[in-house]
Amino acid sequence: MIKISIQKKLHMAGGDGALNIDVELPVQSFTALYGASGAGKTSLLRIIAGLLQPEQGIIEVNGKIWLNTAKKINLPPQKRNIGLVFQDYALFPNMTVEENLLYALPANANKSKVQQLIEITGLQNLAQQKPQVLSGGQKQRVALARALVRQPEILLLDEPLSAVDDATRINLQNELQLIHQQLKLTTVLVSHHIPEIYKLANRVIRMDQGSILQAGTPAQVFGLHQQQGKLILIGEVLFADDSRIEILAQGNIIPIPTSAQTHSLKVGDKVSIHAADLSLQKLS
Amino acid sequence: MIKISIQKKLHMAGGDGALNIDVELPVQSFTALYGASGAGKTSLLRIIAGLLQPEQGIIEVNGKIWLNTAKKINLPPQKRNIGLVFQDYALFPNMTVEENLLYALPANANKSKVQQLIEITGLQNLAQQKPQVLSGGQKQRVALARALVRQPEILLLDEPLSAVDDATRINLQNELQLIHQQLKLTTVLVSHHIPEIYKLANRVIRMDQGSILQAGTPAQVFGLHQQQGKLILIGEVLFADDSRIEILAQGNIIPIPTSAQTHSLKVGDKVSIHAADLSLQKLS
Amino acid sequence: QRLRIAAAANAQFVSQELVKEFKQLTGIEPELIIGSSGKFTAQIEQGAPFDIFMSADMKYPQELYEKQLTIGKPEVYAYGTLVLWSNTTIKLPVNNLIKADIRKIAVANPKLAPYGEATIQTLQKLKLYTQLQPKIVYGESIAQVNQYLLTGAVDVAFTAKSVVLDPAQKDKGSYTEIDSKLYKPIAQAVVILKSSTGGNLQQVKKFYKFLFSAQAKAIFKAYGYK
Amino acid sequence: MMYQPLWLTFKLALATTLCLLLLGIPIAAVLAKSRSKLKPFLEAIISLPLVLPPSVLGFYLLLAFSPQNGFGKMLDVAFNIRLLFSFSGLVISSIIYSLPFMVHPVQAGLEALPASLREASQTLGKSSWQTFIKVLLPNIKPALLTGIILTFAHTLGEFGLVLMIGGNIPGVTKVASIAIYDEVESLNFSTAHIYAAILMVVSFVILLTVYLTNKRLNKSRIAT
Amino acid sequence: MMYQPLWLTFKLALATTLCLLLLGIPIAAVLAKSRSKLKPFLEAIISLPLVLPPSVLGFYLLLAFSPQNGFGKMLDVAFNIRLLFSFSGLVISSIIYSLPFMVHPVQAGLEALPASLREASQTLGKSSWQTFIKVLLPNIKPALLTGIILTFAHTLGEFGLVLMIGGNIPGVTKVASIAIYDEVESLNFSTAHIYAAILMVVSFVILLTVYLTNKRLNKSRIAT
Ligand SMILES: Nc1ncnc2c1ncn2[C@@H]1O[C@H](COP(=O)(O)OP(=O)(O)OP(=O)(O)O)[C@@H](O)[C@H]1O
Ligand SMILES: Nc1ncnc2c1ncn2[C@@H]1O[C@H](COP(=O)(O)OP(=O)(O)OP(=O)(O)O)[C@@H](O)[C@H]1O
Ligand code: MOO
Ligand SMILES: [Mg+2]
Ligand SMILES: [Mg+2]
Repeated sequence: MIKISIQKKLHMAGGDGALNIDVELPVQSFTALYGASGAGKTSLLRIIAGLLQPEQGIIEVNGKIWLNTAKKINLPPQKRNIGLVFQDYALFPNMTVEENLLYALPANANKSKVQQLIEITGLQNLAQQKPQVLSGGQKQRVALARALVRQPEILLLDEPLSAVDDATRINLQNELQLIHQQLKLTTVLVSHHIPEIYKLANRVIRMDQGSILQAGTPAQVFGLHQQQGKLILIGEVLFADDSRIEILAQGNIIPIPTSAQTHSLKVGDKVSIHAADLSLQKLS
Repeated sequence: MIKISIQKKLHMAGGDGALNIDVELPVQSFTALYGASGAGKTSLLRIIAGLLQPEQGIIEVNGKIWLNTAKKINLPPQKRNIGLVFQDYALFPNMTVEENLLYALPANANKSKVQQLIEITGLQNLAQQKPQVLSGGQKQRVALARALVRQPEILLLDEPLSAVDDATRINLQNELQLIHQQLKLTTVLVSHHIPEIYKLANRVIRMDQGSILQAGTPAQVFGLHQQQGKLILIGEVLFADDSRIEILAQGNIIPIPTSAQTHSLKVGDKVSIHAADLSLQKLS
Repeated sequence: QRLRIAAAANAQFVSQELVKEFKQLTGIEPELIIGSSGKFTAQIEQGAPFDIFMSADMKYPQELYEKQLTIGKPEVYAYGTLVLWSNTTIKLPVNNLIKADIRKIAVANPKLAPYGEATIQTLQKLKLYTQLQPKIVYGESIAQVNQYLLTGAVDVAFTAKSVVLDPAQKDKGSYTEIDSKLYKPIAQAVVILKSSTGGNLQQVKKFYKFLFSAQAKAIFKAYGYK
Repeated sequence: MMYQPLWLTFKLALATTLCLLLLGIPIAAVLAKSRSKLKPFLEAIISLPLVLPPSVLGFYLLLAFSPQNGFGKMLDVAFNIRLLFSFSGLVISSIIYSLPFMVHPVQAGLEALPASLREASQTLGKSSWQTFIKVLLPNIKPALLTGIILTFAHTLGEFGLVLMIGGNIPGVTKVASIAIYDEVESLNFSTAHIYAAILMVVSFVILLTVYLTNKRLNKSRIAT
Repeated sequence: MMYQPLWLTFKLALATTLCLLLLGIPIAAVLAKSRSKLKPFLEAIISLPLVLPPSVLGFYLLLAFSPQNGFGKMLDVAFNIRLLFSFSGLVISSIIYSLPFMVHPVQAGLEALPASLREASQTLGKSSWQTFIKVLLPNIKPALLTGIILTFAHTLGEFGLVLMIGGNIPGVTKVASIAIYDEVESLNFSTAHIYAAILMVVSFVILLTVYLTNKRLNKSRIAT
């Protein structure tokens, strides 16, 4: 169990604010941090990692105390057993992929760990490359592998997938899921992407202005669930004449015959589209 | 009529490439440039503005020749009657909003033009402010107003709305539409946002790797039109058991009772959801 | 424009006294610029705006005269005396310089300063030069040599008698006069420079004349010149 | 009398800074805009006074200014101007000596401005000159300030060059750095102390101003 | 004989550069990391030699090194070391004189590194020392190169300080910049020409290297 209870003054966009967090993360849970830009997500990760000092608070990880401001305990980042994947990856440009991983290896540890992680993340062919020549997705894998070399108790991921294209994103999500399960990690992921959170996390913490707004399963927090067998989309009228109305709804242009009921709709009106009679078809 | 026919070598991500464009823009048309990052959209705007020189080509605007490499004609940006709104707005930090607009006024022109544009763009209360204190949306309006002071023949907009939040975006789109019509401009807009293009543009040019892939109306180019009265969404299976299947489709989680037909679907499968029986309801 | 006198560094204190006296007599206050004779000669050849050049020897003024940069021939205004100045109160014979507790000896640059040239002649005559060479540091002129001694940078310095006789330096250390047979006589000559042909040639000539007057002679004598 | 060298130093620094404003800004503008292959050569030439011994520069200026040689002779014959041992000569050599201290910050400031500012002004129909005066210059004020302050301070510290081509003439070329040297040689250590302390304090205050300003503006740096 | 001053100058520049590598890098590291209010004061002190007249610095060093006064006396009595008129004395004063030329580029290079590199190393369990040696330093090579080259070149150009505390001793303290001065004042212009030309060419080539490298690396700047 990881207990976090901290307070930290932050310089927020609209004047000074404070980060005020009180949560417990179960061991081997996969928690997503969600919230608007500036909500304090990165700050929270940095406080857990020991890179940022809260004014007041306690962090306790599986019985060990990492931080207790009252008792003046504050382990430096080096002594906290965490793996942090930075948003910009922070790979060391002077080292090859393999050297990046070897650097992370504790002095007397077995080098086979590095080989193993290179294989898990599929980096065999890139091991001797410098980070500059890697694509975004490849860099992300190296950063992940490097963070795992120390066998961390907590894996912290700061928007690791925001810079990659859709196809890569799906791939990396799958890998992340696999690694989280295989290595029995406790993972905290910052993400802006609701589908991603649904897919990966079993808990979401929704933050706003430094505070926790909501916490629970993705379904509880986002409530995107539609009624069973029904679908409601929100859209805007793009075109309307006597015979048909075109609605723009989430990237689709949906033409609907004009009825007596919808006769009065004008371009720019906001509407909800209700669909019943849903059927599914598998795409190959 | 604006004729553009140019070739320009570009340093593309995957080695050297070339911009190879041949289009005509009708007077008072609203054209959108759409395409992946690095496709050459900004480069094309800069070539029209005279900020970038193509190796070869012709630009002819309403009978006047702006560029003809064969005849060694190349009007400098100053002599091309264009209004360019930069992605970063490029407001002059040392001048107030009003001064930014006054700076754009030709030497002997009437100052009432500036007052008029300040009113059209609703900047009356901000006229004496420096750009630093403005919000993204406000900056965008100033940039737009400034670009219009010279009464340009062509208005070029480079992703002007990518930095503003959704509410502001809708507002500015409406303003843009109004101004385009009122001032009878020929407008070229770079945008990544398909609904925006549908809303504003009557023509789309879809670019890839420096070439035109497709050109036509938004409907022709994007083909997002659904069949009348029907709706097909593409999604991914998030959950599946004997009783229900949950599909994640464009931000919605849609639960559908499991049927014999859908029994074999697994988490991660891609599916299409078909809906019929659509009805509309106006939102207040 | 004021009368400008370029005076060799050995004469820096005596010429201050001369200027004071001259001002009392005539009301004219010349400006004094101090440096090595060699450096002044180089500067004058490049057109430096000095009116009178009081050198530390005959050679440099003669060179300027031959290049037709002077009005009239150089004339000797005084004969200088070389002394060995030390930091301590004990008078030091030159021969003692070889002792180990004398670590640094300051000498004016013989290329630029006649007193430096005279020093080297002395040491060579005494067959001490090769032996003392590792201890010698060179000053740009007699002035820098004095500075090195008074800041304690060196233990002893070869300088002009006129320096150690200056009232301000009198009780600082002690000095030994060098036997005048050991070096060529330091015949210090003065010339009026052509670059002075502005409006004040009258004043220039007045000062030049004053240098050879009885009052000036007395002052030179007080400062140990012959 | 005692304050004459300080006043002269101040006058020299002021004249040099003013001249370098007029000369350095255009040079910086050209360098900032240039994409030429010759740019590194020009930059190296402008930085030369930063690393060249003052005695080397002094020697070449001596030759150039000497009324016996080409340029100096021409000046002497045609205009009756002699630059050696004159205040104007010091100003000219200080301009050369302090050139990099004006050009570097201004060039860095101009290069740091987003290209879109210049381009926006162009698309608004404004000439390069209008763009430079009304848009670019007003937006590099911290860099200009750094350039002005450093040029001024660096000229206060000029010594070797003045020693070689100044001739130590009171009220004309005997600046404070030379006066210190002179006072030390005349064994007036107490006067030397006063000059040295004044120069030390002034230099320190000037640098502190630059660093405090730069910290506040969080912009351009002093050197490199 | 003629090449002795040049060789001495080269030796002095080399020794100074090596010492400043050891001294300047830690200072730059401390300044780059510091968020202290005292930082601008420290920066101003380190930049002082950039603007202080060499005669002021020289005067104070003369007093400090003199075996009659405090520090110099202590060295003399305790270790039998005299810094005045010695090569070691020149090295020490060159270190002070060229300090900003090493500290500024290295500090700028360190400050330009993304903070995440240091933090990543920390979260990987590495000490500050390991982080500095294995991660930070190897990633500011262009800045280090600039610092080394500028320090070297600037020491080649030292003049006023050596004039005041060197004593012009052939083979010990008579460096090339002093030799030129000497030859010019002795009216041996032809010898002066040779020295000056060599120093000029060497300085120019060094600066050109910096600018060509910097252009290629498109990074750190020479001054400001
Ligand atoms: N060391 C600090 N001290 C005080 N305030 C800070 C500190 N670091 C960041 N802040 C402020 O805290 C606020 C929250 O920043 P944070 O980076 O945690 O947001 P975020 O939720 O990660 O946003 P984003 O989604 O944009 O990354 C910001 O307003 C920021 O300016
Ligand atoms: N002056 C130039 N000369 C040669 N190539 C250039 C020049 N300017 C940009 N490029 C290259 O041209 C390519 C297209 O760039 P451009 O900025 O036009 O893309 P874009 O379509 O606007 O992309 P984005 O959506 O990211 O803004 C890029 O690979 C860029 O590196
Ligand atoms: O007075 Mo001199 O010219 O230094 O020997
Ligand atoms: Mg963040
Ligand atoms: Mg673009």
